[in-house]
Amino acid sequence: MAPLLEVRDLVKHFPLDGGMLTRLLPGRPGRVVHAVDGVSFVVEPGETLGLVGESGCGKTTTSRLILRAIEPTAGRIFFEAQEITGLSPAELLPFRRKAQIVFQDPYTSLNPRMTVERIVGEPILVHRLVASGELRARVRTLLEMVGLQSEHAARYPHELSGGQRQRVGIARALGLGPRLIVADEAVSALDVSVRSQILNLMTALRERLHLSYLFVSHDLSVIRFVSHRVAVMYLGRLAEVAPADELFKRPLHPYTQALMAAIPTIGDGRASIFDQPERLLEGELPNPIDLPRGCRFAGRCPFRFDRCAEAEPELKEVETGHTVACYLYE
Amino acid sequence: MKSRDGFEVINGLLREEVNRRAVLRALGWSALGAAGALPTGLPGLAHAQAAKRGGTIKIGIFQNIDTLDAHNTTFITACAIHNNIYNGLLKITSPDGRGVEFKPELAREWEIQGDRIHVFRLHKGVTFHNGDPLTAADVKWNLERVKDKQQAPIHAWKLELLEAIETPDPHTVKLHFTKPFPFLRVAFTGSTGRAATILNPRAVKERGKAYGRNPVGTGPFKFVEWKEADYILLEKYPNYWETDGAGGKLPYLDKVLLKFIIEPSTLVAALKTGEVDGINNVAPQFVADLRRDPKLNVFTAVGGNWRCMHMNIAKEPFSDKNLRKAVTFAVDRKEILDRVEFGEGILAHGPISPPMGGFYDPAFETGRNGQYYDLEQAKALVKQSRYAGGAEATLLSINSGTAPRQAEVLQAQLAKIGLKVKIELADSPTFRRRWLQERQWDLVQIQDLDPDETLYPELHSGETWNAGRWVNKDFDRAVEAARSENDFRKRKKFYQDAVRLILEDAPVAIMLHVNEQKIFHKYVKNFQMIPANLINMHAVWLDKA
Amino acid sequence: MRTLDGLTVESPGVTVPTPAAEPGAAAGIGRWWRRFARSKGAVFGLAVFLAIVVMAVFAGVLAPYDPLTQGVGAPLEKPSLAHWAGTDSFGRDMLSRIIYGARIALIVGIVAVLLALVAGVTLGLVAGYYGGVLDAVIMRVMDALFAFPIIILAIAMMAIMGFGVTNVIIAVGVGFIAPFARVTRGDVLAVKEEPYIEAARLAGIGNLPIIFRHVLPNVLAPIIVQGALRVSGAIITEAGLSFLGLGPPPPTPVWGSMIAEGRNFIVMAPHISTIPGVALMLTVVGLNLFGDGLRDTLDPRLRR
Amino acid sequence: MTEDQSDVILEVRNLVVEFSSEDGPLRAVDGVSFAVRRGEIVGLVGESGAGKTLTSEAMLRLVRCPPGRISGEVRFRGQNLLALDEPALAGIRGKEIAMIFQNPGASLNPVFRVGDQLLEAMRLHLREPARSLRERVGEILGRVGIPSAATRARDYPHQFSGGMAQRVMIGIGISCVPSLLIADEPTTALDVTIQAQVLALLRSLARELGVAVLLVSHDLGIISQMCHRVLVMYAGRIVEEADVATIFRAPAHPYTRGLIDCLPRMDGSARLGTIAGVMPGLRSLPSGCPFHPRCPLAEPRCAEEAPKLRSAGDHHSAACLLVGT
Amino acid sequence: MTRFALSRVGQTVGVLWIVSVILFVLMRLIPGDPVLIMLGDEFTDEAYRQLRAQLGLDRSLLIQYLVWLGNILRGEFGYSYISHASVADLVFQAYVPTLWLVIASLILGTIIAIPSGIVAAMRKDSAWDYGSMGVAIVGFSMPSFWKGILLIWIFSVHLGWFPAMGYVAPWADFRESMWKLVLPAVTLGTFFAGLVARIVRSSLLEVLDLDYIKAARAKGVGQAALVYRHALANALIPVVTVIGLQFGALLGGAVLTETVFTIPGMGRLTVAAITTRDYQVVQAAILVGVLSVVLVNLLVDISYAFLNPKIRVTA
Repeated sequence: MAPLLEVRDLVKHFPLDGGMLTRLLPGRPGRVVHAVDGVSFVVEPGETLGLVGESGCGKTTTSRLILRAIEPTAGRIFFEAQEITGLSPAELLPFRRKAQIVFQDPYTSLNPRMTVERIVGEPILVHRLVASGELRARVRTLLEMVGLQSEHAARYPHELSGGQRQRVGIARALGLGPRLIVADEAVSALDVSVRSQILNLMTALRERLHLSYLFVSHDLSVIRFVSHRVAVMYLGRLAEVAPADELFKRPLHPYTQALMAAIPTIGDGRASIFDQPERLLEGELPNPIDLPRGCRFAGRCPFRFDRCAEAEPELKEVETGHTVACYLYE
Repeated sequence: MKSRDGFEVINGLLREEVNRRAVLRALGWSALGAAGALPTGLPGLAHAQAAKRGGTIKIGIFQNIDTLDAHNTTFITACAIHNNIYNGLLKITSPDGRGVEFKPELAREWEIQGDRIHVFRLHKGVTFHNGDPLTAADVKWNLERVKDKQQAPIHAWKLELLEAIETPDPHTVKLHFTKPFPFLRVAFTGSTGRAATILNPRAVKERGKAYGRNPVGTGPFKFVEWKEADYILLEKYPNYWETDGAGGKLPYLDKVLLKFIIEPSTLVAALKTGEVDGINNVAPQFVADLRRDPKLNVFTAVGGNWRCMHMNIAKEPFSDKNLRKAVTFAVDRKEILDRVEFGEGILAHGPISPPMGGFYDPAFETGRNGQYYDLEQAKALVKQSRYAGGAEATLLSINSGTAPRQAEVLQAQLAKIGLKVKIELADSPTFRRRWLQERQWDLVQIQDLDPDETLYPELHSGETWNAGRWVNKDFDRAVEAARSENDFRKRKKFYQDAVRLILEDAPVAIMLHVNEQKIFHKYVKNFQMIPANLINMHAVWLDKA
Repeated sequence: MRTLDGLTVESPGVTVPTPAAEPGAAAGIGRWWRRFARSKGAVFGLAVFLAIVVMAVFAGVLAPYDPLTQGVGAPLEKPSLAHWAGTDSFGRDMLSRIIYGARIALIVGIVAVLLALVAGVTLGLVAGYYGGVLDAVIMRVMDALFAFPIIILAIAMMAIMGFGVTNVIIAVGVGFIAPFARVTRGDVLAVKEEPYIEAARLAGIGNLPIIFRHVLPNVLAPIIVQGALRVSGAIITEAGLSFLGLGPPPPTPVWGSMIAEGRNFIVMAPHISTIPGVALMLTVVGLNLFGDGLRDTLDPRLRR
Repeated sequence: MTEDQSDVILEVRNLVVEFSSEDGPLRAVDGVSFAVRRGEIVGLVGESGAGKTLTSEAMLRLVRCPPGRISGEVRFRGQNLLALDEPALAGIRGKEIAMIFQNPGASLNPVFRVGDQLLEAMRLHLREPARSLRERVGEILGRVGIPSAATRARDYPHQFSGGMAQRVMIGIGISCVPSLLIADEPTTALDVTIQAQVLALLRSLARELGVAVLLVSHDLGIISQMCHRVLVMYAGRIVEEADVATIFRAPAHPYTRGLIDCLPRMDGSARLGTIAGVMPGLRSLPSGCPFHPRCPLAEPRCAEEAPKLRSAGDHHSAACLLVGT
Repeated sequence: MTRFALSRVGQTVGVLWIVSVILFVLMRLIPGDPVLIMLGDEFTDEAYRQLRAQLGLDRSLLIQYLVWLGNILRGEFGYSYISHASVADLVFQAYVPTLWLVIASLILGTIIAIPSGIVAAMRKDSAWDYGSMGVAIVGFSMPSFWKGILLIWIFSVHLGWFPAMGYVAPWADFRESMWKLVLPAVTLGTFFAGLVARIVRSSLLEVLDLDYIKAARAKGVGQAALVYRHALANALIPVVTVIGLQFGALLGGAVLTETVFTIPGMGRLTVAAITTRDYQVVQAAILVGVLSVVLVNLLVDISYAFLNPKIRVTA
């Protein structure tokens, strides 16, 4: 069975902005931000792929690239075996129905001047999925599916709580009958008690509707909870991809290991991870404009050796389904 | 020759004289022969009080001017300033502050041989501000410059009839004309006439285009500086040739500062605060108050003008003579004088104003011989016209001065005879275009100078300025005859015929003769009112501590 | 394909209570009003604005005399019982002229601003939304337009089109396009980045519907505020034009023209310029305070 | 208890923060009482809107009044901070009680150099020659882990990453060696690895300098790893207080229990616990126990009686009618 | 910083070019032409055609534009059609008084606006706030010509405190110059002050609400230092932009103020030239006026960048 989504060598470089005159200045080659720098992965039908990484690692850019919200600098994207890179906006319409997004911030992802009914109904109308007379019923159904009542249909976003808004966002995405939902930090802005409601809802929806998720998050515990497989991203590249259980049991990449070590889990109140600074990662993310040669992580890596500075390690499968981009495993 | 001289739009005496041409008047006042032998000294110095010398006078001028090249200005206010810098072969004087006379200025003698040869004998010892002596050659050079369309495109027509210039000796100029030229006395004044204003040839040649900002003349004051839109500063020329009655040197003043103040309320404020010593015209709203001010002398005189409203005969509805006549009766001149000019002027019943001396028909004073206000008759005439049920008309007006106010009054007055008037305002260039080129108006407000120079170009058929397209062959013949007739009595007859024809056919509604004002603080002494809009500082002095 | 219909997804939790305030549209206005009413200035501004509107709408009923009829009183009469605001130099009733003047002031102000708003907002939307060369070209033209002092631009426009209320409106309107375009573009740039715009795009909604349904409603509040503040600017600009002799032709009762005309009567009859001047000032003050109130309550980013 | 009492450096009694609104006064913080002892790290945990931040800011009167109104007592060294005049309070702020905020990037004044902002804090409170203070700037910046501190002191805030800016804020906070540092969600805006660095720094500094910390956070994991004692807030009240081991092992209040259940476990259990609904808004606080509409154990009396904190064991109290019965 | 400045300069050049096009087209759209004025009373159709040809006004608009643009770029502004004076001289002479007026109004306005804006913000909703903001609104609610005329009649004619009109160059007689500048600067400056005071107030209020002010308070910074050191430094950054943007409005306001007070400046020159269709003068005067507006905006942008370390240090 073909993967639902396949991404090959996706690259996105953002040019640093400058006026017309500055571009004419001699001796200034166009500097770029290496937001995504050669990323490949697949998402299978019914699967949740967790994409985890810290801010600035390119995970959000990746999610936008997949949806053709921004144009990749290089690389190809296949959806249901059809290449979608290079399609015109009109040709993209069928794809738009099948791949939808849920955003991080429930406060800004809903048009504040529209009622819930219009927010949810508009995409359905645009794609002419139902006769306009049936729209109302369809919207009600969708709202019920995400745990809202029909009375919410007439409300404006600011009259809803954060969790309710995120439900509306999910309903909007579901309205088109998608196969893939890109959830971009979809629960990061929510409070703990609400977050668990939404996570439960999303898992339930996935099972019932046989959806696939590309679940983008910085929060490892959330990723752990929702994902079948997890891809760890660092500075525009994938560091490690593995089934969730496997990854959390046996993280291979030093970055993954450090990431996990840094998570404050509920302990027994005696020993604190913060009392062992030697276990914590040093330094900060390097500037994605002037990247060091070799492994991007080498500068912060406790295990770095000579080779790391020479060339960028490629993702290699070290066990079935578990790939890692690190020279330690070659 | 097509003389369009003496033409003036209403903004003229509305004290905003953009582009107005000069004053020309009182042709009938002095007989030709009288001109020759007048004394050159300035009048009025036989006062008890001796003149104090020195000081600077500041005069608020209501309008910016264009240039100090006298041969190329189109602004009448400029002429008033020029007259302090230059002399002409002739000058305008006014013995009583009301009427005007034309007298020789730089010419010691002015002799007319036959009807086409004028001989001017120049004063000796006259020098330009740069020291050059004045000679007949200079005069010749100046007249030739004016005659040259390239150099003085605006006034060249005035000397079109000038055939030859002889300079038999350094102080004699002999001019040959192709026809009798009664207009000469007007054209040759140093102020508004401009055709024989004498510029320094060397300065003109040296300075080229910049001359208009660096004039050199023979007048009582020499040019010092000109700050655009701000002021012009003149300074006493110590070697000025004229003397006062007692043989004292002129002028008395050290400096004359002409300050341009175009906002009427500020002009009055500046006069009241003493920031200027005098002003050269004012919005009529202020005059009554200024007259009451004990610190001020207000000189006013009716100008040689007639304010009127032309009707477009080429178009409906004023192709109808009865309607035109109705309009002339519907205009309540008294109301216009009171509401628009606040009494500053007199009612006009015909085109010739009372100061016009010999041309003026006293019977007009009663109104019954000319146009006058009679609403009942106006209504009756409307009934006889094709527009008994009412008509609509556009009134074209310039947007400055009191013109819009007059338009408002006219609108209300004409409404009483069922004429619905729409007022259209325009600034000066647009006004001229609409009026003269496009001719898309029914009524237009004009202020004209006296008839000798306006009747012909404005009402003679086919003339450019006859924008209302009135055609009357008898009228044409009358004004044509008057133009080349030196004999005053015959000219008067021709003009009276012309006026009669105007009144009969009513191409124009005549309304007012308006005042011009000069207002000075009382310490400004010996100012001579010459109602040709002149502000001569030749003999003025300041009685200040 | 699986249908969504008929599926029930377990609602987590028993019910999903909604947060505290649940105002409908009407309650929204009520709340807005309570916020608005907290500022005395804003309420005063609104009152003045409403008074002007009432004067404008019911001028025919309120004005004691015909504003154009000359000689309803003696000329230049001081305020009296018969003529509350005196008479002008043609004996017209000043109060009636001021009441009718409100109508013209409002028409000039509102129509000019609407004109500028429609043009400016359209340009700003296009520039901000599409960006790139289009943006650069539009905005440079706007910069150029903006660099012309409005009064100079208006003088030139009036000279081109001739004098009249309509032309004053067009002249002032053109002068105000650039500020609207700038404000709109700035807000569009911000709104364009909002996730709900991206959501719409990713739902396959076209650019035009996005611009009109999603972008425009969300940039409208500051534009309305800007509009309210500009109305007064338009009225003042008209007054300036009248002063330079470029106002609507007489006998149209326009406040600016009345002040300008009255300035020559400052000695004879000061009330002729003072009374319309005060009317104009009150209106402008009112509109500004009202605009401030609107800004404080409508435009959350500027809320203080 | 008496020894404990002597150790108390700050005691909050019945703190109330109200806001006037169109609908009458809204109580955002409702009768909060607690104490902080020397050198201890106290966690204040709760979801957004619980009143954590207001509580911490009200203690130093940083809440804008009006529209706010603060009442109750905040006793610090025998003085009631809420009764002090502004200059006296300013002398305590930053010197005795320092505070760091959630958004480190926005907490530094963008137009002043970072070093100067640190220097300003010391100049306000320390009577030392400017020169020695200036030297201390580099020292402190180095101590909070800013590489090449002397050079960085001359940089502007926008040249600092969030993590670095928060280190600067911590540096400013400890520059006068206060007795208490209030840290309001200090790492919420930061990435996990940076968060770990900053928290580790905070913990080590607190221990080293003997500074007590009131750590405000919504993250139970952070609270668990950082604090000695925990206060759980809900709808403007403290609903449970216990030492850190107790609260996670044996939470007494149903809300605390629910919160812990909501957390995804790293062991990958299939379903998350949830708490139904959302925290009530200030305008629609329910009667009785504010948690009762969401409480799985709610009884009719919960809607009538507002529970006070009551003992649920050693150094453990909870505001629930069901506790101890 | 350099990059930023360069790109702004590039934009400015583009704007100026567009300005020249708008200006030229606008002027030629106005009915009536200088020929009508120049001919004065000597109007005949033939003379009209002749003079038009002489001035090159009969050529196509594009050619006329290119000729003009070429001349301007070579620094040749030509001679006035009406007064025959050098356009460059006219414009330069008029520029100085206007500049003085605008600068004096800017300074006066700023001196009034900043303290009253601060007071209003500090005592928000107090009588101080209402009072100063009320005065501020009145300041820009009066049509400036009317304000000017009232000032003249009250302070010059009736009280005799200040001169009613005129302009004296400051280097000619400084005292007199300043004395004469008082009323015009008050007229224009109060308009400007009203605007700026309101912006100072709202900007300051906005800044006072920001996190770093709270953080500074938490550090123990006293109220005065908080406002004057921490808040004001930031609040004035947008005010600088507004002041720059208002430069254009001030130039526009100068048109009326100059007319009322008889100041021989750009406004009077421009209006007079428009009413005589003196294309050469209008085009040069407006171009120079707009050029100054654009340059001031450029300077403000750059100084904004300078005041704001975020742009200064990174860009």
